[in-house]
Amino acid sequence: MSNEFLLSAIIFLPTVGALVLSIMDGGAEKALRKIGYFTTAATFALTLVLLAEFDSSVSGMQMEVKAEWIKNWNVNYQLGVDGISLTLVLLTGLVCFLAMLASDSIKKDIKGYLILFLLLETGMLGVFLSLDFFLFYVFWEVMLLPMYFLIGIWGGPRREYAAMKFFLYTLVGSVLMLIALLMFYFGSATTTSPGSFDLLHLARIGQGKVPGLVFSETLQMTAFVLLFIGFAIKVPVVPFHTWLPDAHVEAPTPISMILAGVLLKMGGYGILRIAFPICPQGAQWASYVLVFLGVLSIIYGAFAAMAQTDFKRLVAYSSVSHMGYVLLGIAVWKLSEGKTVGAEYWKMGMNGAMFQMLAHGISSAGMFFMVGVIYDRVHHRDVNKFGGLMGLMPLYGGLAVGIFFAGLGLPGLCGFIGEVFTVLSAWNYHPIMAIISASGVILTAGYILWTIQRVFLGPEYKGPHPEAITPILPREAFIGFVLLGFAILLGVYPESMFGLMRESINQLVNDLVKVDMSSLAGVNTLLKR
Amino acid sequence: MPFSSLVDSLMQDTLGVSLPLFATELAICATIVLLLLFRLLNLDQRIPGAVLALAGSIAGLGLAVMQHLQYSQEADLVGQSVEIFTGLLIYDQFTIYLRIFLMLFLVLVVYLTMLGGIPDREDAPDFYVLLLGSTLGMLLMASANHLLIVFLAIEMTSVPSYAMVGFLKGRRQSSEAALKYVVYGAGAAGVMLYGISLLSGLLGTANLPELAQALTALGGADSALDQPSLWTLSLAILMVLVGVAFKLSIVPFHFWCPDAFEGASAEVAGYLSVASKGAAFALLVRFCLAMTGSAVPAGDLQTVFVHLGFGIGIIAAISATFGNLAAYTQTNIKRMLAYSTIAHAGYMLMAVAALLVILGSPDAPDGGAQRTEHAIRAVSGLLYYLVVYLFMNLGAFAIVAIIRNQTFSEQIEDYSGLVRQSPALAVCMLACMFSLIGMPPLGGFVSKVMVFASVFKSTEYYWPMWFILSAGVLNTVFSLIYYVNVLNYMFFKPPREHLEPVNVPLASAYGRYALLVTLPVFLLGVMVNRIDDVAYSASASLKSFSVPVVANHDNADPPRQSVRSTPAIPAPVEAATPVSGG
Amino acid sequence: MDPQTYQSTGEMLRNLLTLAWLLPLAGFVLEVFAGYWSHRLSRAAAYSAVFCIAAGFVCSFAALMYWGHQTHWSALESHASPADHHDVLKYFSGTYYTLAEFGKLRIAIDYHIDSLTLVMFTMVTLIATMIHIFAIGYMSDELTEHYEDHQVHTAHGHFHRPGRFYMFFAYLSLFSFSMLGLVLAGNVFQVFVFWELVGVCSYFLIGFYFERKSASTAANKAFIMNRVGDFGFLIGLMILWTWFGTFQFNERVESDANGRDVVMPGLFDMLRDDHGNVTVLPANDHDSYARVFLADPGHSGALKHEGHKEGKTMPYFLLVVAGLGIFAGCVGKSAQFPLQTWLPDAMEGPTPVSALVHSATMVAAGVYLAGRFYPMFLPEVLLTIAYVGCITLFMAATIAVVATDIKRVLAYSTISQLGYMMLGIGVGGWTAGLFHLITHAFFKSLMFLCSGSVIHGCHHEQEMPKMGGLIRKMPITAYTMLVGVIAICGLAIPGISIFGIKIAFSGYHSKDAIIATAMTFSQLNGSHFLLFVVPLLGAGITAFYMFRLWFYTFIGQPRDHHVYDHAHESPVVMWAPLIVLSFFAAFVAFKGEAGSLFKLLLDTEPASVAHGLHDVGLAGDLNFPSHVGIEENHKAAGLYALLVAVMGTTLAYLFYGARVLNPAEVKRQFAGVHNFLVEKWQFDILYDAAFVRPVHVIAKWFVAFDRNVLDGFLHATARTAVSIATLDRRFDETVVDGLVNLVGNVTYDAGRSLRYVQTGRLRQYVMFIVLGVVGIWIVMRLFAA
Amino acid sequence: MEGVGLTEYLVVAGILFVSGVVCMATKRNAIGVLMGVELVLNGANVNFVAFSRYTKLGLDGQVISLFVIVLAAAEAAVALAIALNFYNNHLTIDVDRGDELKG
Repeated sequence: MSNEFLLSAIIFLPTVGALVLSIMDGGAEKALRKIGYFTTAATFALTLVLLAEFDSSVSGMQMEVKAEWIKNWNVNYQLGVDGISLTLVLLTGLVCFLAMLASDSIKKDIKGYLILFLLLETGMLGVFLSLDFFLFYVFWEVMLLPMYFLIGIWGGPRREYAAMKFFLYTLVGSVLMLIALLMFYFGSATTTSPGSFDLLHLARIGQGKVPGLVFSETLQMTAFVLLFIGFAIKVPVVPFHTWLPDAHVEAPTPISMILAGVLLKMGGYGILRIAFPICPQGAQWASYVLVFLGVLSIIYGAFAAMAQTDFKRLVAYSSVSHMGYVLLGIAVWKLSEGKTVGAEYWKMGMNGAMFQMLAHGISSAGMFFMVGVIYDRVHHRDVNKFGGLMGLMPLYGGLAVGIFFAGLGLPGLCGFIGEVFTVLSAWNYHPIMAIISASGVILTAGYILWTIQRVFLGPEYKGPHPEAITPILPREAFIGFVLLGFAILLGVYPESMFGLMRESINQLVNDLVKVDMSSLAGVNTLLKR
Repeated sequence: MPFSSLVDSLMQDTLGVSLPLFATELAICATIVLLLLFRLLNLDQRIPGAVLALAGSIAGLGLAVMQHLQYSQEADLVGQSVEIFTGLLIYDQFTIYLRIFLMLFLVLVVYLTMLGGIPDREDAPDFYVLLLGSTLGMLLMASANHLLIVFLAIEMTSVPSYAMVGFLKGRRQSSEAALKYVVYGAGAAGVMLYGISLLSGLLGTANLPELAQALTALGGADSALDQPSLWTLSLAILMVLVGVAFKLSIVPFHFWCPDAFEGASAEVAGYLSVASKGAAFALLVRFCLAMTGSAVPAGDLQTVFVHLGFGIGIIAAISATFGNLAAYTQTNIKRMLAYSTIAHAGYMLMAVAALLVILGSPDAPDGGAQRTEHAIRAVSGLLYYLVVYLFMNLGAFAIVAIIRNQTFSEQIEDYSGLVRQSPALAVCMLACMFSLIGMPPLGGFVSKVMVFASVFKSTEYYWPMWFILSAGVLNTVFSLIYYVNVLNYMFFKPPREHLEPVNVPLASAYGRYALLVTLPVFLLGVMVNRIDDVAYSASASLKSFSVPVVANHDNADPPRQSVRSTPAIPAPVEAATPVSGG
Repeated sequence: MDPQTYQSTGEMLRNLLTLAWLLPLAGFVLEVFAGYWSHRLSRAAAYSAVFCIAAGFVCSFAALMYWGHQTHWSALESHASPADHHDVLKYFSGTYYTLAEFGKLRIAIDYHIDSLTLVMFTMVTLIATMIHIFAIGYMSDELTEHYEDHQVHTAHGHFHRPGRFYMFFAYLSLFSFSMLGLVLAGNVFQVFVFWELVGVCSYFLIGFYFERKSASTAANKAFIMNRVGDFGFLIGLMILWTWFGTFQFNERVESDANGRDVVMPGLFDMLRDDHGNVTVLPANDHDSYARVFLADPGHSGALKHEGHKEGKTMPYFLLVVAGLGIFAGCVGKSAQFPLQTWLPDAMEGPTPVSALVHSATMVAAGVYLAGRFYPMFLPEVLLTIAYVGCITLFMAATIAVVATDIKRVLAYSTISQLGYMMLGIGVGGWTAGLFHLITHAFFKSLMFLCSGSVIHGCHHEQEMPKMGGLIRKMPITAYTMLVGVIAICGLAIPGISIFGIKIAFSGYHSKDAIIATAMTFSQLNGSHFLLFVVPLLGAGITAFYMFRLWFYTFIGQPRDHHVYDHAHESPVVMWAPLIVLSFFAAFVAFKGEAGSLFKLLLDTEPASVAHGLHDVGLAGDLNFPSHVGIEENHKAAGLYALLVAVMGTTLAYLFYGARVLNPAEVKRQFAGVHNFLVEKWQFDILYDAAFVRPVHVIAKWFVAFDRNVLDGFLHATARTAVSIATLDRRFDETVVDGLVNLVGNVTYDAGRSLRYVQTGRLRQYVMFIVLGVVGIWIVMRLFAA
Repeated sequence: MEGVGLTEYLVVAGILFVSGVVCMATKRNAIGVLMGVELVLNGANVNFVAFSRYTKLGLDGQVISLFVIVLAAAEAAVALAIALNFYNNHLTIDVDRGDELKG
């Protein structure tokens, strides 16, 4: 398949699946699920084709597609993929396929569920592949609608509140992004050429590569703050995170797998793709605050997780803590007297952050799936009322402990690489912050081991209807093995992912380092002391 | 000028020039007359009034579309505007755009009422006479060029609608609503008329294009008129705007709207909410452009227009916020949609505010070369918003009407569990609601982005417009709550027992109608270019933009408009040779 | 050695050791799924594990022999000081694959083989093989479908579960893989990776009986304690990474992309020049603190410091912090003071685990790392290591005296011996410390296995007061235990040396070396005399409690007839390893310093590291003993140690062995000696417990100190953490969530209040028209004026 | 005195307008309110005629006033019909009683 159709095919294949489903009648549950499996599997296969055709030595965009959409506003249907977005597209393909397999636990009106599921997948893939800010924004919101209904209709007891809260938070974020979008559009308009939404062009302007046209410092700072808040809600960074535990607790298992596996990565991806390249001065000015928020998220998330009694809420807060590393890794941009110091450590931080996103995608999707497996059996999630699962369900126990240890950051599994690389790169930025973030290692070990002890170890099962505890089904075991396998692969041989993303991220860092930061030096030193 | 030559020049002008351009309105008049005749000769047993009305409105739509095609064929006609009926009306692409808008809407409403069956067989002709009469008034509003026509058109629109609101004679609520509506309307009309009288008196002319010259003569050259008369002038302008604000249900003058909508039937409420707003906005744009005129106002008049623009912006923000907040606690769906129309009127008024600020403010960024371009962009955003608004609102009201016909209830709680009974209808309502919020894949988002973009551009002309923009953006978030609340009931709650189920399969007449109305909401979200071009050329052809901006001191010629002189009264048609160029 | 043979030996060694390293991993993968391909009751898993580790031992021993043959056993010729044989390149290093690359920064999985690695490989694989064989017997009662666990009381009586025989061997294989990986590691990052892997294996093994609450809590405690150490380790890593830019130990020549060979400087080469000294620029005006000179990493090796002032400098205190950080990791892993409370609790795990993990290998990893990382430590750090070792050895020894559980005694003795090793390294005796590590591994694992066979014999009875006179029932165990006890106490027959070899077991030589080094160190710098007195005293206490243990369990009348009647000798599969280990425990350090083991270790001692620091330390000039200095004091130190050991032994014999004296009553007579031990205490005369009580009090004080101060600190932090967490959760729910709900409610109330504006009364509406117009008009006037 | 000028007419028109508005706001009887409307419209008429006489508005003013008269009639007719319908349903034309629609 010629590659300019490949990207569009990847994005819209799920939509085609959804259309096919909408035509079929709701009764034939078996056939509906088969089509669901087939579509997600085909999309995942297409992403693998994309991987095969992707040339990892090129740092710029590949397979670019640009077609005119709205003439008067210079909006184009522009797609492209590079190191950063390729890895996330692969992750999306994988997690969606596994979540579809895990969707057998959904029983009521399958047809609506599958249609919304596939639309959600289209939204996510669209966000990762679009290079036009307007198109990015449209896919960003398209992903919002199905998510709202998936939580709202198939969720737990407090689903309306959780769905509404999720919708409100994300809408506030995206409205702020809208203002930034307008700022860039009108900022990039000159008397001769109309404003543009093309992210690459905007990035060149932001980095002062376009002669005669540059974003003023104030514009960069305000735009960065707006964009950061919009993306921080998605990451989630601590002050904006309260929607995550509710959304996770109420969402059905496959949806919370996707929510944790892919949706949280949109925030990080947005910061990497839009906020940093287009507003380098804004990014540098706010880097201190970003690092602080990152570290705060790590510690806050860990403490909050320790205090939870609801198993899913605990894993949700662990996601907040793990995503804190991502923000930390991205923001370690040290500047003194206008020159970047230790750019190599910043590259390491960025690569570590990207890897942490992938690793967290796999480990947290795994953790939620494991919680889901036991929830589908005993229908309660009180951590203190479990126990002895290792004895009753040995294979499930083994897989779950393996995945929880991946979450804990055990070497040889995926969590370790992301965490340690970001922490190692933080020292160059600010030693005290690095030490605090390193202490996160102890807290994480604390609450995860305590959870494992309360849930898996111990003599017998203390919770309600113990007779429902049956050994793990082959389907569930398959999902567990795939996730654990990827966790080990990424842990033992991270080069597989680093190789793909290294060129693009180093290119991004080199571009940002070249941006003249002299005017900012004053503000920065003021802020630091 | 002997009387006979005056008469025959008048006849020549009306027959030769004006009538052919007045084709759509003529078709509507003919239908009205036929309806009344059929009623008189009680022929309506054989041809029901609805079919006749539908035929008439389709004819009108056809004529309007033909005029549009005629315009887009001959390139030189682009931007040409002809004053018909000796200057009372003006005929340009803007008028054609609104004619198509109104006629399309009329066709859809008539078709809806045929399905809905509000006017039963024997008083159908009366209902359609009122309906078409009101639409005729709106067509006049869209092409008003004289203060008399302004007042006449508004009255012609309002009076039939008073009757339509009270059409369900038996119901207490509709009679109460009608009474409130008529008294409020009359009061507002009175105030407006008094304003018009003061305005025409002070400026000495009632012809819209000449208002600008009179104004610049009056204020600009700091002539004898001292400060107090300038203030009476602004009071007069305000009073005139009251009439328009009443039609738009803008905050201080919106009181009639919730009660009238709740009292009236869903079809009439839908009609009022969309059509009158469209025509009123057209009138407001013409009135504002008439006042600012093509020249960049000089002297202290500038501050008046910028402040007027900013004032309108503040009112727009207030009405948007008021509309959104008040809609929170509503239990009746029509009342909620009434507040939603108030909110959307607020959003659209922001575009007008931006227009005024862009045209009026002295310190334009990069020397004002782009000023007309931005003004045109603001108006075209408004026009695009109107089209999307038509389908959104009509879709919502149509679904309310369809459900009312089955469950006889308009309470939001009674909508629970709709998705299980008729999923197609629920999905259509979902599309309308999310478009009203402004979610991207749907038309509402594109239109909102256009309006916010023009308001954003106006912030560069006059920085306080930031408050308006942030209010608009904030309101988008507020509006989420009550729209999604309706969807909560529809999708999440189980169906209520005491109501027999709503079954409107996609294949039924109602289902097809709902689909017909909601499909464009999707299309307008994706295929934006078609309508956007038409809206752009329509707004570019507005009189003040097309007249050469001579007086403009840095004489930046408008980018695309052909320079053309307006035919003086009563020059015969062939004399109006368009001087094409530029 | 010409480069060509160097290349081939390097290849050969790498393959052999990699094979030895990866075999247990293959075993682990095989055994984890043993439940499927083999029946739960079959010993197939055990046999595969034993085969893998035995093959590993054969490979590593072959590698050792091959290495010796290639270097013509040059290491073993006697030579004055290690400095002069520097010319022979003594290590082989290379990379398996790169983990990640960021510009010049590179993290990889690579290997570093020198004689220390070979010795450690052989020791670990040998001991592991023995313990695997022993475990087949010891864990045989897991081979049932319904294993009854006495210590777990569920609702309905004792807890029944199917046996988990194969899982135990899977964990053991995984542990051996990680331990060997740690020893083979070529950079400190890879050490950190396997550091935590070893930690997780100990977590699984301690928590093997995961039904028991105490076992899972102990496992958690062990892992979290290790993680606290790792936190320090991570900080050390961070500093090294930021200032040195590399993790490699030694320099390595790599051919980069386009064929040119690039010198990849290791950590040691950057810090120390060819002669091993560190150049420190004293704190001058423009800089508040002293800075250490580092060779420029990009620079070619040859042109290091000679006159070259160019190259980075880093703050002195930061390098000290880095050293302390890495040492913190060692403290966490080797259960030194203050992170030692987890080791006694780790006895919850089955005895083979205690033998392999918590005595011989894992806990020794801390000492191994301290040894491997030795060149990076500055004098201040070495001094801290010494003092920590000193405190640990004394405290653990006193507590061991009081412990009644046989495994706890051995646990505290392990901590004490580790203290010795740390002290050895701290005072500059690099070879002495590691020498003791090797010997200790043998006799301590021997003693643990003996205690295991005793416990197995007495049906899981661990309390010594219930044992006694078991020598008659379990002669082999008793005598092998005796060999171990003699080795650890360092007893020997002075003066007589049959054809030049002193009659003494390995413990004597290694402990002797440490005490000699400590003696010379305290002579050289007088203010640290304690570093000699305390270990000497410790040697005595060690002898006392070891023989007390031996007499308690094996000699005299049985104290509990029920236990005595049931006691029986363990099967052959258990006592065979005991015999082998006792042989090694006795003769591994054959001929002491002159022996091959000591020489092998001496070969890899970092060149003249100790005196490279002489005028470097800020805390006064510490001069470290040179080998020659130690040689002279060796004889005297040996005599002192022997004297003290003999005293301890006789005391233990008198109280517990011959029981000729009633310990409680006789102890009162020897109040003098004990007074010396507990001088702080006001000695109130209570007839029988006069001197036992003070010792108990100190021990209990230590135990109490452990339990409430340290554990308390741990629980306090946990409690504060939980309270912060609940506060955090409440804060999270009220403030942050509250804020959101507040905004929601405010808008909702605003909405409701707006309803009242719409009164529904027509006249009020009409009034609003005019009021509206006039109002706006007035506002405009005010606004415009 | 030079007779009646433009301002006097405006004053009369103003009085008419104000009284009309006050009547609309205070009258509780629907018919009274409609009378108020008439007063307002006629006030505007007086204005128009005065302006056409005294300013260069010319004939337009008078044409407008003619139209206003016609429209006033039409409006009154419809308003009275609605008031009648209101009476049929509420048996009163007291405007304050019609407040079922509120909130």
